[in-house]
Amino acid sequence: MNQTGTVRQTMRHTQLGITDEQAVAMYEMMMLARRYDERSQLLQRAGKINFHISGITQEPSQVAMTFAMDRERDWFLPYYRDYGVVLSVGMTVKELMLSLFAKAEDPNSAGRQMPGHFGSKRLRIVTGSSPVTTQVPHAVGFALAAKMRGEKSVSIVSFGEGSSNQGDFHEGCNFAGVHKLPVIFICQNNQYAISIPFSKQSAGRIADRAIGYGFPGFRVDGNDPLEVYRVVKEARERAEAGEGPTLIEIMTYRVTPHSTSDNDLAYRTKEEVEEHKRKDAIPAFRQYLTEAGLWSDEKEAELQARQRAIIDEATEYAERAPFQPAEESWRYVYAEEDGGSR
Amino acid sequence: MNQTGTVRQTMRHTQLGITDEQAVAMYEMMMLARRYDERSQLLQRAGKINFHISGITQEPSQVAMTFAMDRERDWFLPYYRDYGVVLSVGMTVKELMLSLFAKAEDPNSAGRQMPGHFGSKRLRIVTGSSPVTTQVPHAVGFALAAKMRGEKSVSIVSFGEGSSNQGDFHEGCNFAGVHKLPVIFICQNNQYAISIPFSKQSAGRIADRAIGYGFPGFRVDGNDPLEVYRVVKEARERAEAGEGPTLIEIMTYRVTPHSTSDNDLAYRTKEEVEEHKRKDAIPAFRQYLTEAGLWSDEKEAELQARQRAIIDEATEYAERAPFQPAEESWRYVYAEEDGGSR
Amino acid sequence: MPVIEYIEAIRTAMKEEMERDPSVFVLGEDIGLKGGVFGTTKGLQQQFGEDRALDTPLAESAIAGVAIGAAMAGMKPIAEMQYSDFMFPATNQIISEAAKIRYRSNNDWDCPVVIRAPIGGGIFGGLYHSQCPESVFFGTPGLKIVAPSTAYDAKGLLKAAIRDPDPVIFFENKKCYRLITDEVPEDDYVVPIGKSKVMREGSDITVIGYSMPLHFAMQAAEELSREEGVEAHILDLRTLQPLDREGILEAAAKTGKVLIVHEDNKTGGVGAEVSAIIAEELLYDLDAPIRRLCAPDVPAMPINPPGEKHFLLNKDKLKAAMLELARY
Amino acid sequence: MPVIEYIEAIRTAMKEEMERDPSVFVLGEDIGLKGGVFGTTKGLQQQFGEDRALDTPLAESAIAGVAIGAAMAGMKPIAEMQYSDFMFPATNQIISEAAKIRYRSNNDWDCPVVIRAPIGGGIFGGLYHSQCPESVFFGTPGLKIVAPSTAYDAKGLLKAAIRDPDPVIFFENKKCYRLITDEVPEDDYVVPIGKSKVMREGSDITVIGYSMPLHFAMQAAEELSREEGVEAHILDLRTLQPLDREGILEAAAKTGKVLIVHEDNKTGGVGAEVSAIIAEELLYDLDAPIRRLCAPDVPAMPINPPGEKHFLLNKDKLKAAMLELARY
Ligand SMILES: Cc1ncc(C[n+]2csc(CCOP(=O)(O)OP(=O)(O)O)c2C)c(N)n1
Ligand SMILES: Cc1ncc(C[n+]2csc(CCOP(=O)(O)OP(=O)(O)O)c2C)c(N)n1
Ligand SMILES: [Mg+2]
Ligand SMILES: [Mg+2]
Repeated sequence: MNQTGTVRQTMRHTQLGITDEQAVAMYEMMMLARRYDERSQLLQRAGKINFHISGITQEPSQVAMTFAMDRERDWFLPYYRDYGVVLSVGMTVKELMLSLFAKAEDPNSAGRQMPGHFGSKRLRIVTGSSPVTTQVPHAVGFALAAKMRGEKSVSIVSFGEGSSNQGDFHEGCNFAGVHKLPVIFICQNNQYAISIPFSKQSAGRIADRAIGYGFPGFRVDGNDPLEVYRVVKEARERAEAGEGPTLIEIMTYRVTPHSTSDNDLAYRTKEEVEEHKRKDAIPAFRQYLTEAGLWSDEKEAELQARQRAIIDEATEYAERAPFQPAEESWRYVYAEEDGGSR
Repeated sequence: MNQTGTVRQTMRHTQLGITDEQAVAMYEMMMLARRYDERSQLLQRAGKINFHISGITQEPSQVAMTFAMDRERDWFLPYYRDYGVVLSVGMTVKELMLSLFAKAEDPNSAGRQMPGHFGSKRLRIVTGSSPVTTQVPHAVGFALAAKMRGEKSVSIVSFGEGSSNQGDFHEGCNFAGVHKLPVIFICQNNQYAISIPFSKQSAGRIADRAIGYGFPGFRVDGNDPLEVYRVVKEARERAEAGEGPTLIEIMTYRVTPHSTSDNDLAYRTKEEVEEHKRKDAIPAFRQYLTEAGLWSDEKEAELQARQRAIIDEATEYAERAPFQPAEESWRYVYAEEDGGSR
Repeated sequence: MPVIEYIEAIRTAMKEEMERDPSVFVLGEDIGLKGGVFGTTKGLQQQFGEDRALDTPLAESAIAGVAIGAAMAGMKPIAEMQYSDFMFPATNQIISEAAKIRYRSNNDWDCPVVIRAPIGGGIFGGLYHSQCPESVFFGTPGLKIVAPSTAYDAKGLLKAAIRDPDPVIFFENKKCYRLITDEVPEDDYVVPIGKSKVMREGSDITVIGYSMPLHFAMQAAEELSREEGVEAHILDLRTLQPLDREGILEAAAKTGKVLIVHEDNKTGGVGAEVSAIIAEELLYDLDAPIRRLCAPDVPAMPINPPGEKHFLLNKDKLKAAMLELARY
Repeated sequence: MPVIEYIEAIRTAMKEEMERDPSVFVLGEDIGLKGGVFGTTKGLQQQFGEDRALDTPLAESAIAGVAIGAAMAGMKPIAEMQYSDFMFPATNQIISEAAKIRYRSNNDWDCPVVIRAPIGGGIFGGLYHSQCPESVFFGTPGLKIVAPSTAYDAKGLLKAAIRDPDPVIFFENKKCYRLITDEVPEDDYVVPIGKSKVMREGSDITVIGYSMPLHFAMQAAEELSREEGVEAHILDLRTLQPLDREGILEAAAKTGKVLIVHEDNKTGGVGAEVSAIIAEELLYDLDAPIRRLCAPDVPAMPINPPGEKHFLLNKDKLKAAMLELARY
């Protein structure tokens, strides 16, 4: 025990089994996702890229939920705002930038897909598409495979609250419930599906749907990343113990427009957005770390400089990187022997 | 008040606002559905028809739920076991027999569809298909139309517990919940979906799913038709009052094989089936009426004779009736000016 | 006659039909205050209220299924699929239900629903915001399918679709929305479903197609006329289901040399049927093999600019194919 | 060589592949104790346990979607759709996901799933237990589609499908299940995907098709040979996607007179593509227009016997069409 031992024991993260180093790493990851996102917005406004879809305000909970998983063994099925997830799993800013610029070296799709469409077998990030919610049954399939092979992997899948109204949500959850599969369903309820407020998406609480599938459902405040960590960690433990799935509804708020193509003031007020911006979890988490003696203004300055350098370098690299040559565009329709177009 | 007034006032049906005549009519209707069904089974075994799908044990609750509706105004979206529903709405045994024999005069489809695929605009019975659960969003569409036009009609839709695991159940319920539409969702939980027992269909209770959609859900004993009546009646009142949908899970048991093509002893025991046969609600309801002074052995004998005659006549008629001529088979692909095949 | 944008023509058709008939209403994702992600339904909620310009939950099978139910109840719903790429969750409702309601009930019930879905690429939408799903629905009798290439046809065909007693899929081309403008009457008219239109008269080669690629064909035809003296006869199918057999055969017979174009991938596309109709009826009038110029047989177009460009048809690709055919 | 039923061939292929490879498993509705509604999976749960012959909830999108997930995780799932009529709820998973996983990830991920679905009528199944949905999936690159007509091919193609690294739809014909029997080796073999097969050599007319109608063609061919001295050349496509272009062109060139047959309705069917390929490549070798004999363009077949008979192909309809073509 060192000097600060007693202090730390009273800290929430310690109680949750998070080491100081991990707590700091979580903060750095939240910040990295935020800075990457801000840079992407700038690049879009500058006309360097066509399109960006933002995860701002959702990163703290994304990072927390990912840290609660086993990043060596588990399967990740993120959705398009999950920069906090994929960065935490090991995707680099450079890789994200290559995707943003749709360049050949992008590991997600070689610049074939929109940004935000993640995938990396190496990182156990499952390739995703645009039609929402199709990934939910996939996550159940990964969990089924894990169970059949006796592996201890758990799959975790994200989707928005709007997307939870697709049939695939229902069919996937019900399947997982019947077979008690090791899967965690994460609904990131950011109150809007493009222009549609939650009140016009559903008259119930998403978390309550778990009752009808016979497994636990929880609603948790997305601005409290440690609480998100706790709930996901417990869900993972249940999954690993063979106790089946969990549905977690993370309450958050989308402070950006839906994407760079959206004008959100057509359907909500600036005041409403500003109010939620004030609840941003990142400064609060920094404050928490500072009070725990784990963070300081100097560290913050160093971090900002370090992350800016990473992002600058990644941006430059990606901007200059080549596109996939047009002739390569028709490869991989099928496995390579007979692959490509006919 | 007549002499038996006091006795009747203590009777459950009277408390529910069901007149004596209606109570008797309900019984007769249950019996008619049962007898029609038994005859269909015989006809199939005799090789006179190819296929029958039975509703036996589910008729008492089907009749009760239909009597709880407004049969002049409401919309009915039955599923393939709902003989009790369509007879209560006004379809005749002859019409059902014409459908069973796939004859041209069948009002449901002119003998194009399988038996059990109901539809009659005149009777406000909405045409149904075989892929399960597609009728759930349709019922919501009827309710939406009623609301938009300011009509007091309510739509009521049936489906099995297996079918409640289709995406369309979820999407339809959620839509109705958001817009508080006048629709009643009836899950006839007969414990099996072909060979799959309920425990392998879902780990939750179907009724509980309503919670996640923000409207009430009830589980009710299908062998207690008066209780079914009460719950549906109240749901209808809420719907008409603009209070939105209700989900009702009617607990019952399929005592027949799934259809005449199924051998149920491949997946369940005779004992299990026999045990449930003993709980049949029809004798119990007869007993109830007898105790209420509304029924007697003579009436029963008269009823049996009357219904046998109806069924005999319908069978003979349908057996002799012509098929739709082959040349007519391609009509009504589109509205008639350019209808038929190209 | 005022010249308006293709998207404006679609909006106007809806607006006018909603004014004309109280049973017409629009439903879909973000179609209310936002006016749709492309702005196609802009102003409708303001004019007609929340009920008749109904924002729905994010669930395409319900959008189609609820619309089908309402249509059976006597309403005239226009269901918007945000992108045609996202209409696949509604396939079962469209193919098993809408297409078969009249037939299965022996004409007792009908289903006058319109399903609008934007098709086509060229907007850097990538795999899932660019698809042409015509082939998925084309082989299903009971459905009608239209795919206008001009603002005039967009308005006239949408009005015809709304008034049609049967289910109609309206494939509008999102690249056309603001790129294509033409003269559109202010008064009421319909373009009949099932009738193709000669876009350009010519005697050397026949180009048959629908939607956006026809504009490339028109541009190429003008250049070929000027530069090579080649006169292309261009037929806009306008309706894909039912195809206008007579129109197709007449156009093919006109020159004896046929090029079929569409942005949907080649194998199994509408062009195969057009070719098969000609091969069945007109074989001896042909002076060249029937050609098809379509998107490659890959799952969908990539988002990166070289990939997208390589995938899409354009004037130059059309011109080369047309010239080659003329010289055959 | 033992002569076995078509259905037995399918069952045996699954059984042998499950014995060979522990990552192969079957999932679907009623496939366990009941052995499937047709008995196709009978005995598999007894032999391999509940996990590897997995009864699922009644939800086709989940059956496909969970199988796709498991396939990406390295398993080899065989997903059974109880009837092909009921696979439409899974369209989005099949078209948006299975077909595009390899392409969209630039070959990082793959999806070796098999989707089995019984097609075809003639069993008094009516509108929704008789359909041929080939055209819905045919136009989607990234999928492979096979449709065997014999027990030999059923076993060999199913094995090939299970071992294939890409998604394969296996359209088995339910009318063939017990009607079609032929010699099937007891030892391991595969029928390669993408290769057609000449079922009968002939020099007068060419019949190209797949699945059940080919048996009518074979019967008609024997009669025409005996009665009219007409010798039909019959090609079984076996694989619909990718089509065997060389096989098709060779068979068409053989006689110069082509009849294409399938039970799926005519417009937009696989036959249109076959015809278009021939019209594109072989126009000058043809001695007659390319004909197609298919189901009529109605939503689906009626259940009443005259309607069903009127709808379905049979030996006599084939014979008449073949003779007419021979005499052309
Ligand atoms: C099946 C389908 N329909 C429509 C869309 C278009 N779309 C993309 S994102 C989106 C809203 C999603 O809202 P939500 O699920 O709440 O996630 P959020 O964007 O708010 O994080 C819509 C309608 C789509 N991608 N897929
Ligand atoms: C989409 C779809 N998949 C499969 C089937 C085949 N099928 C017909 S009935 C049935 C079981 C239905 O079970 P349930 O919903 O519980 O109703 P029940 O028959 O028990 O009344 C199945 C699988 C179908 N009709 N539709
Ligand atoms: Mg949201
Ligand atoms: Mg059941």
